[in-house]
Amino acid sequence: MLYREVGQFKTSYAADQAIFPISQERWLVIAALAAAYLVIPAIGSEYWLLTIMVPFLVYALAALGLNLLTGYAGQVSLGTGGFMAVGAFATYKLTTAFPEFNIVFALLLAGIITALVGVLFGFPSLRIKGFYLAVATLASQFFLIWLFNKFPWFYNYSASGVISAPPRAVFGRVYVTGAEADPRAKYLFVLTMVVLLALVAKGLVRGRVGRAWMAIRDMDVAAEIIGIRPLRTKLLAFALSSFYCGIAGAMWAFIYTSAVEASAFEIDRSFQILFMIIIGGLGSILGSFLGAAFIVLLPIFLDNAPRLAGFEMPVNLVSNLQTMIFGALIIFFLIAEPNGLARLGAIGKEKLRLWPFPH
Amino acid sequence: MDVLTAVLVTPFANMWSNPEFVLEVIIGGLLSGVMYSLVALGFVLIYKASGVFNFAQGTMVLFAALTFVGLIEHGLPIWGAFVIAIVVMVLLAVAIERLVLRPLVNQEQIILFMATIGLAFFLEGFGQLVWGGDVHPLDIGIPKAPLIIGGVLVNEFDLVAAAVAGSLVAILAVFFQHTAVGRALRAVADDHQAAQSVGIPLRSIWVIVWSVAGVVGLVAGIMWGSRLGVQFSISLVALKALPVLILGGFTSVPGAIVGGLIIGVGEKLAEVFWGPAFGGAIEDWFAYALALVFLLFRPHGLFGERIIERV
Amino acid sequence: MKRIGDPVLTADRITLTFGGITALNQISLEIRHHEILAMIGPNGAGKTSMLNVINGFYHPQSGSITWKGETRRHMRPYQAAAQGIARTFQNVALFRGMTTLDNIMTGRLLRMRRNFLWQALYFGPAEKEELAHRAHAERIIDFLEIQAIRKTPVGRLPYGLQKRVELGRALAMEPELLLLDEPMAGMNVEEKEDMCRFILDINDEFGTTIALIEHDMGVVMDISDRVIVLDYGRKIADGPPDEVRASPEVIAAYLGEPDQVEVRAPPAAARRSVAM
Amino acid sequence: MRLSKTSLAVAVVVAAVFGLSTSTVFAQNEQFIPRLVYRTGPYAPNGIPFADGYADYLDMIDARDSGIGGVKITYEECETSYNNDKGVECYERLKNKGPTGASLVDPLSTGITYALIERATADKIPVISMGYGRADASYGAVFPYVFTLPATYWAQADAMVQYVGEQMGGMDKLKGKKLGLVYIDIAYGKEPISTLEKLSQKYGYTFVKYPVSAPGIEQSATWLQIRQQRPDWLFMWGWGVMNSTAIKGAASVGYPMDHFIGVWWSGSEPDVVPAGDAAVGYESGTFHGAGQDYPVVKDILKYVYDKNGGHTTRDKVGEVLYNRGVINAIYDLEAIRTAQDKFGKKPLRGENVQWGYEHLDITPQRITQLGADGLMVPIALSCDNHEGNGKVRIQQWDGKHWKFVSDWIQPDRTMLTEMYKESALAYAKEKGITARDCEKVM
Repeated sequence: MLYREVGQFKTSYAADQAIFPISQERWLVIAALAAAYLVIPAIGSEYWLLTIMVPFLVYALAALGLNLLTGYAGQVSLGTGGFMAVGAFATYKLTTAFPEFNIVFALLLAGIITALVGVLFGFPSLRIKGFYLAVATLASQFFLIWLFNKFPWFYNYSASGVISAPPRAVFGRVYVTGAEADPRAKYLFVLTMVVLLALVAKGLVRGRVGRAWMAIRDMDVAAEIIGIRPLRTKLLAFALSSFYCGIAGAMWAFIYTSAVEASAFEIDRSFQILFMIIIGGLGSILGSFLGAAFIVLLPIFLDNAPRLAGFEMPVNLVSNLQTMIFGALIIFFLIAEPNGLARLGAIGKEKLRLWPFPH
Repeated sequence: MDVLTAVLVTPFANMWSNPEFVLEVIIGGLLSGVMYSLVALGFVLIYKASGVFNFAQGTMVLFAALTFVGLIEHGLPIWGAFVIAIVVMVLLAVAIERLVLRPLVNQEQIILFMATIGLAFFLEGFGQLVWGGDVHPLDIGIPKAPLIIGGVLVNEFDLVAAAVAGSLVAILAVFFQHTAVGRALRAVADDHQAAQSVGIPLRSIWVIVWSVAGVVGLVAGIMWGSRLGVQFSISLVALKALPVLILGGFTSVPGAIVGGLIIGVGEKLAEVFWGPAFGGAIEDWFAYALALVFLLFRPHGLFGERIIERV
Repeated sequence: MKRIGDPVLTADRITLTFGGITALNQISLEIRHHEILAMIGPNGAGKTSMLNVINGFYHPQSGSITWKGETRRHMRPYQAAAQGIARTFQNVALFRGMTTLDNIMTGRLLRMRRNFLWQALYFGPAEKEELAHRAHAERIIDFLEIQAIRKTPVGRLPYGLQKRVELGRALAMEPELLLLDEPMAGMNVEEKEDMCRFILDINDEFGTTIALIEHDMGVVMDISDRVIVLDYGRKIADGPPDEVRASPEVIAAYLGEPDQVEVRAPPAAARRSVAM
Repeated sequence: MRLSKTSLAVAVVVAAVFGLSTSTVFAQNEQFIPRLVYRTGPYAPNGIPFADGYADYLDMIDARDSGIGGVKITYEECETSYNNDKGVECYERLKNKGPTGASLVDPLSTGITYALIERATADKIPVISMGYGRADASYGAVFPYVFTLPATYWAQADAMVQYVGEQMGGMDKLKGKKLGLVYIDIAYGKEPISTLEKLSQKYGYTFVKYPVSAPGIEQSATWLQIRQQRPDWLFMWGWGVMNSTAIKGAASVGYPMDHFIGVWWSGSEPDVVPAGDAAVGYESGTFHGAGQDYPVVKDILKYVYDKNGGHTTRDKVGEVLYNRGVINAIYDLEAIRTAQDKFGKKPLRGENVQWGYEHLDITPQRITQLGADGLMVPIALSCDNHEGNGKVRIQQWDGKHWKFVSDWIQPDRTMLTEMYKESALAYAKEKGITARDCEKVM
């Protein structure tokens, strides 16, 4: 009897439209946030915060962005890496050109710049659909990476074309980029950005915009006939998606690795993030996080598993086995639940509601 | 201003001043294109018959090549290694059908696509686990000497590759057009349900298709392998095949060939004559851009079937 | 007795061809304010094509449409929607991934004003707006008696209910002209009766003008104020039900007694034009 | 049912990941070295021999003289697949291991070096980018924890130009000649460009760039251009599959191999073997010898392989990249030894080893003691010189082995020091770093 809607009657549409209509869910989320804000920074080692939590959150944000475009608006894109690169290099140019500029604004501005680029590369989506569009977006991927690699202006004419993050503070002396930044500060900053942006995304997808996207996704012809403008709607999806990816890319470059070259956002990155949303669940905010967890945490775990289990193995053996198991698990999860981990959770919920009665 | 001249004037001036070189570049492009087509073929076969975009094709090429070269290093004669490698690829196809496709039958494209990604990871790890990460030189006695034909340089190896690709396509064409299996394959490609309803066993069809794709992958692997040496990077040739696919259409074998040739010539001309204006190394994104332009006019590729939307 | 007004929509010598096939041939018709107009005719007569022309999905080679006094040559479906023309489809065109409620809410999209920035914040104006429209959607849900399936993904609903939800989505747009393409196809008797009731209620409660396509002659004769008969893309009759029923041409077209109409297999050419 | 199974799987994975801890028990008298290696992925062919050489040398030292100054040397490998973020993960995972934490780190990738420079500086762990990484880090005043010994890409580029001049009988002969650079179009490949451009002004040759888009499996366009423009000499900054492909490309357009010189990462067996006979005559830079007939390498065979140890097969011992791994290990251990002389023969912290590196002085005598005569050249580092004035040599592939074809070449240090300083100070400015005053540091 843990999980019940019974007795929770909605007295207003407002209550029914709330983000988490079921109180248990609400509590679960609050608990998760509390843990993320209080427990993890308290107990997490630097290794944990910087090389597991931060990349996980950044990936989750990028996945979130792609999910808006692919999961909700139904436009498959493989340009994510390229858009992340735009965000990273835009932030770099902004923050080196105007050092007094607060990093938060720099990030948001970079996001907006990325959004514009996204719109630009979104135009073909009016004519091209499905996998053709997916592969077509690769054009933007390759072009953008080439661009940032080729023109020294983007990396301030440094010999090697690598951009590295100058120290920047959110407020006062609280640095979130650069060497002397406290891991906790970095983590909490990323966490806050991601949480806020996730809320925004939630607001978008459950309102008018989200419905328009899903309408286009499910049946673009019918959508047009109830008054949805296809191009506008798709381009809005590209813009917002790119906005998220841009910020993700910027945080990747500035807070996670703190030095990147364009090739850090290579095609593999785009694929990785596409995997995340498919594994996690297309058209699900939660799914973006679950997918990111799967793709980021699982390999790290598999890498360390043998050592933890206490027997030494040559690294190449470990890494090959890891790749194999990872692949096998992807297939296993797809067979278990093709609609992604989020759906898995939903099913679990339904079962819980019925529990202890089977039907 | 000078950017404009560099883009709009200089390239054509260079072309005009040296037509022989242009011809050379075009031929070089055609021959590279053939190598792309070899890889693209595998994608097309599987997509045609099972509607699956097989992300693992590149890894299958690598896996096949590794198996082949590995067997040769264990002292088998080339033909022996070839036969066994084919057997291995067939077994692989059976396993894939049983373990991946069958449980996921009637799922959406994107899910099957994702499954093939899992497959790619698995094969990547497995191949390196069995054969190691070293580079394996592969020489099956294809001559590599440069030939100068009327002042135009052609590489013997590329000619052989072209011949191989050509005959491969010819064989496939015959296979599709004039055999019972081929007819069944085309039926399945047209409409799964209908095909099943007339009693075509979908599963065995899939096994056959994946086997054929595996063999095509093996051939591609051998050609690329004897060019680059068999090593992990071979799996990356898949990226060269994608623009060919969208340009030619996912569902068309001739499309894969023509697409390959167009991409090959296009990217080489761009690299050689326009590259300098942009600081070079533009051929990768140019190939995709080129494909994109074609798509804007033919949203389903040059030879792809177009889907009519009805309300 | 309700009052039928002046024409709201006039189609003037519409001709529409696909390749060699003429789907609509010089068709002129008018839809009058507050009436229920039925379009009948064998499959492939061009009924659906006519609806598609009216809400801008097809663009006729010649002829013009005048809607509320304004004549237009070319327009996109979403413009038609913006001008108050809603429709349902022969084969249900719902958003299968979304719930009944969401599907109906999509019908409100045009009337929602807050842009995505407000949406992003959600709380405040966007929420207020959302709730106002939710209330409207709920009224429609009550009206169509589909409260029970409010939160069910439409993909899981039986055909009859799907048709009802689709009607709901069209209603949510508060259209002035409602185009229904075979609203009762594939329904059993009770479902048909419900649907008839809804159509009549919509017509007099909301005063919506309705043009529908239907094969069931019984239904047509009962509910429609006026009937137009198409055959092979040509208009062969136009008038009150009884009159049309008597028209020899119609009888010829249907080869047989009008009150038990069998749907004939359409000629190949016609079938093609339907498929477009 | 199926659901509960999968959700269980998820639970297990997540739980296990979070249960993952990085602390383990150590013997107290150990010096720990984290090993970032890549034995899988696209660059494995080059990564494997290097990692083997390094590991074998450490094993040999522990077997022969039971560690350095009585302190046992332990190491743990971590697979990066030449992938930057995995490299960062490996570094963070291993940096606190051992009784004193990581003594130093060899990123073994220019990309990873860039990603580690700041972290390692903050953690006070020296980054040893031996013959790769960012050249301007040689200016130790700005990069206290980064070392570029024995020579940087810039130094090598200069040495190559000197070699070419020498081949043509005098630097003045370079005037009006055409020098080409075939490079992989990523950060690493672009390193030498600034130097070669600077030198083109000095010697009056024309400098032509031929970028190849990574990973470099398709180069026909590039080689058609080269055939057309016929540069007199051709340098290559390539990596992995690009190298062998380029050598074949050169052969396919009939470019003279002995005028085609690769960077030292383009001059090892995996680069030439796949090209077969086409590669005969191809040349490359290097900063150490190849082959087995050096006492130190013989010792590895004696103390490791004769005792059925070793990470590879006997015949691979002595390959170029294998020996390079050995050299890297020698440098690291020598630095630790130097530090021990000051801080005592006990496990040392990163900052101690940093001191050891800044005072590293490998004299000819020392090289003899190490049994590395001819294998390596003397170097001496200091606070502001983290490169140590290493020399460069050109080697040639005869189809079986790499053979030296030049003497040791000393790059133009005055010019390079200026370039390092200029670039490093620009970096310092951007980062708001104040350079150390090396007069005060002792």
